[in-house]
Amino acid sequence: MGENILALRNISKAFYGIKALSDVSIRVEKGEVLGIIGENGAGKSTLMNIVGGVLQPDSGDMLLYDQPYKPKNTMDANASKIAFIHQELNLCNNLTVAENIFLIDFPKINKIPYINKREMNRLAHEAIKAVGLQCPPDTLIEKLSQGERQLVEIAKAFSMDAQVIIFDEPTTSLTARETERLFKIIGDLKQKGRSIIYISHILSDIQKLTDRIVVLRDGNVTAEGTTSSFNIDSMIFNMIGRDMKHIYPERKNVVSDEKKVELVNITKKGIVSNINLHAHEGEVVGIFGLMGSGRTELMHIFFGLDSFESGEIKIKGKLKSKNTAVQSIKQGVAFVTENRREEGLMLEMTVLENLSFVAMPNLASRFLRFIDKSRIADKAAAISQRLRIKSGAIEKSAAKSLSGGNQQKVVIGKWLMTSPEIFIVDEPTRGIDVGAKFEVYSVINNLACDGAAVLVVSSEIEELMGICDRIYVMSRGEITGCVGQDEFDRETILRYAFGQCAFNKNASHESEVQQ
Amino acid sequence: MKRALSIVMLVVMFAVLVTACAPKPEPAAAPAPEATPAAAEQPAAEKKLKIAFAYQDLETEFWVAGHKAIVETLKAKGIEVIEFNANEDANKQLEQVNDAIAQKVDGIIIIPQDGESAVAIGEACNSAGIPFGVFNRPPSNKDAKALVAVADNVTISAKAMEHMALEARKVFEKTGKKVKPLVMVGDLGDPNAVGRYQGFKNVYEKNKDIFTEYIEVPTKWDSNTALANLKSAMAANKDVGLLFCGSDFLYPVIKSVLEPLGKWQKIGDPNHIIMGAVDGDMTAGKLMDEGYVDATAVQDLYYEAELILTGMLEAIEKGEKTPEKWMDDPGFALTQANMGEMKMRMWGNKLRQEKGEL
Amino acid sequence: MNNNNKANMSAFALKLLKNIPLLLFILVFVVFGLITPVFFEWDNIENILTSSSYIGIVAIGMTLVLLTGGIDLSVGSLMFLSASSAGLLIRNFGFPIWLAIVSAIVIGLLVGAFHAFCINKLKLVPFIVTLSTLVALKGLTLMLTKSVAVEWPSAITGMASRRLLGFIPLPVFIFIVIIILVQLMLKSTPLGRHIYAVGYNSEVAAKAGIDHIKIIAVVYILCSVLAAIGGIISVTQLGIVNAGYGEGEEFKAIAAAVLGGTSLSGGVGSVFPGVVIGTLLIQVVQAGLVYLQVDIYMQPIITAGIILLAILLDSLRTMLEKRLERRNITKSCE
Amino acid sequence: MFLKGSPTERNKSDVKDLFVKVLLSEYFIVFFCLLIFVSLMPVTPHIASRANINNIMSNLWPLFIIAIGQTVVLIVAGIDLSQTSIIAITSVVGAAIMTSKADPTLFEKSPLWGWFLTESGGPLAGEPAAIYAAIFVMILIGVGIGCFNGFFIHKFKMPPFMVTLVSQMLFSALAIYLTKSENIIGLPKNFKAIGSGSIMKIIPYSMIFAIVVAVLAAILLNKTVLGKWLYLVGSNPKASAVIGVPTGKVIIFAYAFSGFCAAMGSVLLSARLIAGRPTLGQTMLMDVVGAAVIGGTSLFGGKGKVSWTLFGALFFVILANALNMMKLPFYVVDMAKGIVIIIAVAFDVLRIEIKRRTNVM
Repeated sequence: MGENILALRNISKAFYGIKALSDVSIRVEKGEVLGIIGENGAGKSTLMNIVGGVLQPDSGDMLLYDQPYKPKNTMDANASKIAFIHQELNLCNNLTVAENIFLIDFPKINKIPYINKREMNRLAHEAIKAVGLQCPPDTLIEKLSQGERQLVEIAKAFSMDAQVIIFDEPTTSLTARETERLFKIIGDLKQKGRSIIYISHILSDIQKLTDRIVVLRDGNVTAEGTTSSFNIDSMIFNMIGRDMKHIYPERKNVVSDEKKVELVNITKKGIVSNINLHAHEGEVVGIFGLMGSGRTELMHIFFGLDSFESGEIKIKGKLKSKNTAVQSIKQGVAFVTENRREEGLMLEMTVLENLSFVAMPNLASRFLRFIDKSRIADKAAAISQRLRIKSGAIEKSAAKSLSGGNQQKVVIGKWLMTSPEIFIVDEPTRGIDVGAKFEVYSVINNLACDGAAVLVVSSEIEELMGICDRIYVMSRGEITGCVGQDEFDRETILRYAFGQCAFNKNASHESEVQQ
Repeated sequence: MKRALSIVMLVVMFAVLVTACAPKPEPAAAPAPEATPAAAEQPAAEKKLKIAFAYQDLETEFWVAGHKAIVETLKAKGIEVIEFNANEDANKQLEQVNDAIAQKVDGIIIIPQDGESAVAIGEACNSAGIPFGVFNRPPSNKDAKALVAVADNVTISAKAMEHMALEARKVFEKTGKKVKPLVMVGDLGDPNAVGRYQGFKNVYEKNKDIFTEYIEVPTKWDSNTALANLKSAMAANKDVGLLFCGSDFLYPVIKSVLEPLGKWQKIGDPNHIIMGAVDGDMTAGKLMDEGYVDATAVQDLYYEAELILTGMLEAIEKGEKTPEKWMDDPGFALTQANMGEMKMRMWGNKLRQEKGEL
Repeated sequence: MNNNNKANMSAFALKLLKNIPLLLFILVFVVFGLITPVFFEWDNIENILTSSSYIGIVAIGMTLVLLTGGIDLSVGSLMFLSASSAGLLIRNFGFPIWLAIVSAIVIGLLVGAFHAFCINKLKLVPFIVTLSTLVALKGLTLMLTKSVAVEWPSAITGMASRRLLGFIPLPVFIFIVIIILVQLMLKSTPLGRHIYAVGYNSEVAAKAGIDHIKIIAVVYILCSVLAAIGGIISVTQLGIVNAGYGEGEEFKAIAAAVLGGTSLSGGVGSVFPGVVIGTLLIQVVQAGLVYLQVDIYMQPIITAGIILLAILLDSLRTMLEKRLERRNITKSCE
Repeated sequence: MFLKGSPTERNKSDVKDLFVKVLLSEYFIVFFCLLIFVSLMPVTPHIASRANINNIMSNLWPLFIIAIGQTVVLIVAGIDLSQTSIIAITSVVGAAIMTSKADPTLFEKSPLWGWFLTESGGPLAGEPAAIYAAIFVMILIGVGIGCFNGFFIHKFKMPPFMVTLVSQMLFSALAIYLTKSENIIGLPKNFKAIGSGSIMKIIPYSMIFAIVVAVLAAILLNKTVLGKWLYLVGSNPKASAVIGVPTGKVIIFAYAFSGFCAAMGSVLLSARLIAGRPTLGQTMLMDVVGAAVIGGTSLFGGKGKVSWTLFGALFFVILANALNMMKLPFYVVDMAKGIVIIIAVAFDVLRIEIKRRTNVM
């Protein structure tokens, strides 16, 4: 057993009387990667916020190098060389890379409050070089990709010489290549004797990356041990407290011959070219592609949130006359967007209200379009039951109070209110935990069983292989392959994803796969 | 519970409103309990008169002096004055007068924002049966019965400008060159400003033979705007020979523009610009004494105040509810030519005398 | 190839549009100058600079507040208060001029501190807080002055026409000093960078360890102090403070700041060239219309039109920028 | 509840309970108005007189109507600073249509002179339908300017504050230009009745106007799809676009509605002053926005109610009336007004804070 850097002893924390953590004790050794897993609400974030100084524990204490460690705020934690990289990056997009790295402790000239820019950029350059970020230190953050921004956060941890670095769900918005790079950097950090606390829902990453794992459930540690002592099943068992037979629900849908959707030669200069794709009644069709391959853009075009230059869209055999969202909805298309907080929900409003918005115009009176509140409420209650949305009274609890999985169900539910026949689902399980994922998969499966055509966009190959009947693969704005269920194979799909443009060196260089 | 409580409150409020708005029963039939002592009191004790004074604003010395003249005279007579400042909002003034009517004042004097609002406000006073007086700005028609004491901006401005044109003619005859006039126009939303501008233009049209095209400088009655625009105008037109300004309060601004250009000179100096403005405040008085300013259009503020107050008190005494009388303040132009006889009739000079400056 | 050309052209258009306030400023200036050549004379340029100085100083303060996503509607009333109280202190209490000016600035500081208190501690919306002080400060000043104009000693009005280095009028000099100081503060001090950080997202800034409460306080205090200074600078030119003084200056300052590219939602904006150009643009238009002797009824209509054009072009820039930012996905190799 | 105590303490806690309840009510501002009103009754008994309450009411309606429009715009996360100029320009044009006399010496320089406005008045002078036509045109112009604002805000993604500030400058200048500063008088007698007349001397016409607009707005906001869309666009425009809300049209509608309300307000104000005035309403802006915001409408969108605005407007009107009644020197009136606004808002924030805490428990 290595040397303990950080030890948490009997930490408890309650919010307004509700226990978030009770008597949690964990330790972090020097030079190890400690994985922390658990469902949403298990207390992972609370625990890390306590370590990072954002929250203070109600009871229990922490030891850093065997000295009492009581951070009152982020700055205290930073001063003790503990860095916390949040899931939602904490960067100011209107400032430069260097400024973000030194935001709290600018290098000054002779202690007068005048920033020594040359020194700052030099130090920043060193820090970002160490994490493999290649851009001038005076680049604005808004010009960087998500992955690059994450590297800036790590560089920040570097520059403060952090000994313990906490990563909270770092890969949710990273491309595969960026993820790979992140893992390499984490490996390097470990080599240098830094300790890493790594929180993730992606259990395969945890397995690959960590030395030791702590499993949390309902504010308690339910399991702890070396990574090799766990397998995925035992991790899930400890997380949800029961066995989960399958990660994916059983497929029962029947694919008919009727084409619900057909895209013919859809082209928009610079975005997508010559897209041909179709989906049958009762079919779940996956669309896989690298980050930036144009999958989300294609879905936006299909749904009418963006225009296209040539080609045609047929829905149930009928040509789509006007390419607008309104028209799509009219013809029975639903779009569950990838960013549910920003594009899917009205966080401040109630679940009922969120469920009612899509159907509202349909259920309104023809004259002056008055809303029929009782009909909407009945329908919403039915949907909420059908999807098993866990919330308080739907007319009272705000959408923001729900867990990620339930929020996703609300987003799907609001579309169900109009009983659409074609579903576009973009990254349906991003940032939600294992149990909730299964439920979302089941919902998708059931939709297909009821005869809908479902287009699922995802960057997780396994997920698509688990729930789809057919997978299209996109690369650089084109469809490069289509794989049927019997041919599902990681390698094949990836090969298509790297594109037939592989002869182009640039293309392969820039290609990035998300796992 | 909360909801119920607020609904109850609302119902109560509206009940109060509706009962309050309902036509009042005849006092004889059902005298309100609190009305009895008041009614009994009235004949016994000499009731203190209450007069409401609603003015549009106190932004310049002119209005301050007018306000002071009225308020102090009333107070000296033992009359209670209720003041309202409308901040240049005619509608607000109407609301304030209605407030005053609600307080059952004995008389209402206003300095209206403009003639049209004076009519509307007057009609409100008439129907409430409260004597109504208008000070300084005439109502635009006689629909409302009112005591009116006013001067005509166009006429008095023209009077001052006539003197300036005379001076300009002298210059023209001496040099043979046409004089370039400049006019500083006030806020275009203010009828006084427009009237004064009109007075200038009337005289200008009559004397086109000695004037070149005139320069307009918008001031919006704002010192900073006036400063910036006058500077620009003076830089663009270096040969301005006559300056007419809508109000005396801008003299400090004019001075700070002309002085660095070497054009702030006394009469007689070859660089002197023939200058005149409207109001007749202390600054103007001083500048005329010193010989910088040629003419000032004066509204006889104190005279107007006296006219309106006597009229009002007479009416109240007689028990007239809607007195009607039009009292003209002829106004005059104080010029360098008539300084001897007219000087002390200008209210600015009277103020200076009070202060011991004269 | 065709595609490339197009991309280049939009990049060029973007570059042009990025400097819209500056370009528009130059355009307007040149057009006016071509019509009336006297417009190019130093006298006029000096006039424009002097007239811009006070509102420019106020607009700089406003920019600081806007950078944090707030707003200060009270600057006009505060100018009135500071200028009047300094004048009264000199005239009625025999304060030396410097002390009176310092007192006026202290008054600004107190008002700013009051704003900061209400916004930080009472958690009130800046719009409402400063709206209330807009009304209250005006009342306070009228109470102090009894609505009578306050005259400043001529020694001060003389100051305005004093030239430094033989050609820079004092107000312009102070304006330039403030531009340099605030520019340095914003670009090169931790405080300045923190203002941008808080403006981008105060939660992010707080998580990163910035004391955003302090930043908000500093910004409102600075804005009020600059408004007080602006008030004094303006009176050194006017020599007198009337009761209507300062009305509507808040909108002038906001317009100048926004014309200079400052965003009302915070985090974006600059003092130089930004606000400075914004202020000068408005003054140049105002002066030009007087030079050209445009019908006085038409002048405000034209001014509004030019401002509309400026913000319209700025919006087009943002839209174009967004479009160009979208990555080219399809292969360009074919 | 969190308040426990022995029986002797119960009385105290009941009072406290009531206090908390009043504070927590979303209609808190009504109680605040009532407090001002009642506490002034001993000092200035006139405040509760029939005439004064009539007066308060008649001052309330125009402000209320205009503030309703502002509320709708605030709900879509915008702001409309141009309402005052809409009031001015509609007042001028409406009056020009129905006036029966125009003095040539005053108006001959007006660009309307000759073809629109002549010595015998406007195009519909003396016609019985003139009033209706004038009101119709006023509303048309108000809606038109609102669409102008909405168009620029939606199409070019320009900040509402700036667009409406510019159109405030533009249309105010235009209103003054149209009559060359003069007020237009000679309006039909019936028009005057709208401002000061009443049905059977109980219900003033202006109240009917206001209630009609308020009920329309309330139905719109609460009962119709469009109303919900306004809230959606205000709280999350991106998500609204995805679910098929025509965000552009909704935004334009909000500004058009604001223009409509301003025009309706202009009808009442013009009728009260019996003139078309190019400077009408110029100083109302702060009261209008203030009324909406103090009622509880958020400046950041997605939140607002007609009833809240009614109470906000009531607050401003009662405050002004109370200050007028107290016979204070004019400068104290301004100061007191500013301070009372801050206090009211501070209470409001306190209320929300307490509510949040009790809710969480």
